[in-house]
Amino acid sequence: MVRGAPFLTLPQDLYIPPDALEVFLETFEGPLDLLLYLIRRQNLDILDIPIAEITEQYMEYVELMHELRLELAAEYLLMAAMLAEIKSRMLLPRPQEAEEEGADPRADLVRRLQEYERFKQAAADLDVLPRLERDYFVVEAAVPPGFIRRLPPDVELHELLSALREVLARAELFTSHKVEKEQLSLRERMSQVLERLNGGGFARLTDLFDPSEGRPGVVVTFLALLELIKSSVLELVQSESFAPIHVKLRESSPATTA
Amino acid sequence: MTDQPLKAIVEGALIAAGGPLTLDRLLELFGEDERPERAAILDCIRALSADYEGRGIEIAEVAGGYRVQVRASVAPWVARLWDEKAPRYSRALLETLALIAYRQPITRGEIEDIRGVAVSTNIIKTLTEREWVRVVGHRDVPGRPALYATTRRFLDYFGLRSLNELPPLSEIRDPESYFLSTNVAPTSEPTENTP
Amino acid sequence: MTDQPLKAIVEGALIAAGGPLTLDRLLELFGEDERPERAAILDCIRALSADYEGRGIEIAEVAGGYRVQVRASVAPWVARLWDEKAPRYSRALLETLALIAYRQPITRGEIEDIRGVAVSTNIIKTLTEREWVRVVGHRDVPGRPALYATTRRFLDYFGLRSLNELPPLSEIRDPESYFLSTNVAPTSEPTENTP
Repeated sequence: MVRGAPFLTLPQDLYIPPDALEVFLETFEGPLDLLLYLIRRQNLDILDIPIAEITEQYMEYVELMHELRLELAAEYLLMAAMLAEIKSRMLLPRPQEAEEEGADPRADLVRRLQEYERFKQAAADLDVLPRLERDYFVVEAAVPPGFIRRLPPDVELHELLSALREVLARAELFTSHKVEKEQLSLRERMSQVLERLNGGGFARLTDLFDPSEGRPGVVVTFLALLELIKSSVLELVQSESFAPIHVKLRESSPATTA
Repeated sequence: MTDQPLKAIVEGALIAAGGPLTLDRLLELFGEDERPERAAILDCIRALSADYEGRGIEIAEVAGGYRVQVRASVAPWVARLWDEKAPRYSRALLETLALIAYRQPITRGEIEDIRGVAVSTNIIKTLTEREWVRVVGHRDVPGRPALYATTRRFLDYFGLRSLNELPPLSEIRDPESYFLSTNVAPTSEPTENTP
Repeated sequence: MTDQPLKAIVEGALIAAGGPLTLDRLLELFGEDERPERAAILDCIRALSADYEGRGIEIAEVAGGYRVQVRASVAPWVARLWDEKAPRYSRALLETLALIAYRQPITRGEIEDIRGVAVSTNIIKTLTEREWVRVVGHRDVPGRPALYATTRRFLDYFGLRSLNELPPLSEIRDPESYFLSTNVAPTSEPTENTP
């Protein structure tokens, strides 16, 4: 056997030890494979199989398998029946119409044999393709430890909003807490003002306003300052009347360096 | 750009990956601010490929991208690192695999029709476990049989970039035309060989 | 001796081994009739080591023998091949983040008051490390609790130009009423925000 294909030819008159015969017979991948072997062995043209002869030889092998008590797949017997039928049809004079159609009784078998042979060959071709584990080996160098990162998960905005909805709904169950219509620009400005003052020290009140933002911007800043003062985050400092007003974080304890 | 030579990074990645890497995957190794051009990565791969000439490794382009592999010429020695021999596959398995590769998507019944014998469940199991083959759908006929197709891993394993690189199937000669041309006179028993 | 350069075989084996190889193990790759001297193998390893200078890989001598590994200088890029995605964030974290976004600047205590449960230090740490949240000041009450606010990076991540682009609370609490309302008049007074 070479690459799984039966390579032996079985001379008709040669005695073959039953063991070897068994191995030989088992190499067939089914009735089509056996038929192909019989045809190829005699260098016959697959398009013009001498059906009587081939049928006879095929039956000999099937008998042999029987005798050796090889487990004979049903497909072998089915093929035997089909061969017998083709053979009988070949012997009958064919009606004119059938002949015009070119309906050779062997046509279907020939087609199947050819089709099978293509894939038998394709399988052999596949087997000789260079492949991993046999012809090539994957390389895999280790990476020094400690470099592999863990990426933070993605968050969708709607997840954030539904989380908020849930917590607000829950909060209402526990408290009579009332959430007013929020102006987020105000909250954002509060954070921005705090950021400005983060270094500590004083800032002139007037410096916190950006006239280029126009009236609405100035109002928002003003409201943010009021809010921050009210919640004890900021304080206003004026050294004397009419002196510039300064703003600072309450208590000059180190704000944040986080 | 990074402070490390691009080629060294590409080499390290290809050798560590343990399988093929696409250009996209290689590009993803770089932060947005340092990401090189595709062409630059490709240049590195080409340069590495030239560097590896005559050495123990080589770069192969397969369906899954670029892969560093032990060169076939030194593989016989390297293979001795492992106790197990490379797996061998039966003809039945290879024929089934070939049918799926060339005729995909295909049902088990269709494979059996062509091979003329039943396909054992074990074969389908092995092919599926190796991730060479997978179910890609079901044919809309009674029983809704599974349709099998090959995977990228199959291509990678056999060193192919695409199904187009499979060896071509042999030609089929049309029996119809043969019979039509030779059957001018009714043949009694076609024992004699016709040209 | 083999017909393949010894160095190529040693290189192929070291790179494919997936772990360290001893000199003995390397010697075993050769048949008795072709087995090289230990010194010859060692020379190959030294030569390879020199070849790898400035490249993506290096040969390390470890207890188990010699091992090819990715050079530390390119490891930060190569390691991204195995970047892991952390599991999804907890409900608690998302709620905390949402509250900081909508009620900033806000203290941890205020978040806890609204949520009705303690906010774990881990959550604050994760949000800070991700640079979505930071401390912008301290409330001047006993304990001087930190005031948290969202960052520019938070806005960028969610594709917002400003917090104003977040839907108003009223819409979140009751989407239907928001769409029905024709309340256009801006509130002239700062909304009171005592939780």
